[in-house]
Amino acid sequence: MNIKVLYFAALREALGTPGETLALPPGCTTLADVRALIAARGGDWEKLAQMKNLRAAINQRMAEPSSTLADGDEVAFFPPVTGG
Amino acid sequence: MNIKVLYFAALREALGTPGETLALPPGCTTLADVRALIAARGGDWEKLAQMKNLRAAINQRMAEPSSTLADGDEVAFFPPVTGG
Amino acid sequence: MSFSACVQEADFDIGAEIDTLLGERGDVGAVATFSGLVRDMNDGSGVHAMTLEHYPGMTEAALTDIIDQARARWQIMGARVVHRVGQLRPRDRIVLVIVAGAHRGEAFAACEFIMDFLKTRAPFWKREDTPDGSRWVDARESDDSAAQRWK
Amino acid sequence: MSFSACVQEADFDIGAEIDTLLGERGDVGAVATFSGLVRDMNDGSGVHAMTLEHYPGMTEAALTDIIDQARARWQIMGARVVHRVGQLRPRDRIVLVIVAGAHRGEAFAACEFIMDFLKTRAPFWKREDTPDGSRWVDARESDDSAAQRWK
Repeated sequence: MNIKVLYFAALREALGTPGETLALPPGCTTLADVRALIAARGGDWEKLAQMKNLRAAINQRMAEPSSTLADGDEVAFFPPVTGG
Repeated sequence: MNIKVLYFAALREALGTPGETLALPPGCTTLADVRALIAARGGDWEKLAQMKNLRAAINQRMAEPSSTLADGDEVAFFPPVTGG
Repeated sequence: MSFSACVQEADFDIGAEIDTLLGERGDVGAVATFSGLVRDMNDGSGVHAMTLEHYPGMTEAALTDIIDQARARWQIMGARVVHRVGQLRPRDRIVLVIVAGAHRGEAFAACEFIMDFLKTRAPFWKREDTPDGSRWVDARESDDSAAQRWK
Repeated sequence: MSFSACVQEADFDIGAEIDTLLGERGDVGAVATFSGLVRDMNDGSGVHAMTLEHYPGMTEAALTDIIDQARARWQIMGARVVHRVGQLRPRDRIVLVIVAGAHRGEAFAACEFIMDFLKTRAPFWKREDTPDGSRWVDARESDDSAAQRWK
């Protein structure tokens, strides 16, 4: 199962990339799983585990850690929003 | 003691006058007294006694029935306001 | 920035009023506005025109007093009230309230407060011309309760 | 009248946006607006410029969803949200919310609701350039509590 992952704002800057395509291993089915998978790379990627207020979206809608993923989904991780 | 009395909106139309100068008899010292004095003329003037929601101002500030008057005061009677 | 109120026959330009109020101030983060318009229907009758009467002198004093009460309650940086009088037609603007502040909570609250008090304390009266003739608009009880909740 | 949201780099004209929203409708009695501006100071540091980043696609969907929630809660006739992105300077306008309805209570409430939810749900992020360098603006807890009170 492949998904697209996007990073925004301070997280994008810290990771040095706006996003990537990710092949999910078997058993990696929720947003929380993907977050742990990426953070496990170590280094700056650990920010995904460390950020207390990390927000996430699936297919451009706000999602919860327990939300499940499907092939081709667009996942985004970002800090709390500060518009307006 | 002389005061100026003004009428506005539906009350002005009903009375057929925008106002008058009034010489107050001894003992007529409050807004309630003036209201009763004018209503006692009978006819359309009784509207001042009949109007449940009559509002009043002394010297262009909202006033209560018990507010007392001084020589030269400007008193106004009017229906509830409907601007905005 | 200033706090001011104006009663006038002429129409007003909302964008221009905001720009004039803000001037060169750089610390304003929030601007709340309210504008009231003449509706073509009221209580089921078509409205052709409306005449707004007021109490010259008291009107300006009442509006200034309402703005002062808002300033005493909330941290706001500037406010502007414009209220039209004379004959107006459906879709015409009647009233404008602008409040500027650092943050939105204060600006919203003060703007709504000023409108609620204007509706119950400022000496304006509306007369509507309908196909059935002319009639003075009755005060709405909901306006009294709107003003009461700020006590 | 319509319900719409727009994300753009260009500035907006509040008066023109209101006129476009209202069109020829004659039953609108109340128009509430909010505009947010770039302040020259934030958390004690001077701000020289600000860059607004967003999540294209999700932003428009989020704004539309917030407007839909407001429509489900209040009797409103039209709404317009405009949010700028890209580089902005102090005193520049950032965001505009307009809500039109028959009466002011609904217009005020829906306008404030849309702003509160925009602040916590729409994917925009501010980066400020100050004399001490560039920094991403932290989310304010007061924005979370402002959104919470509508639950």
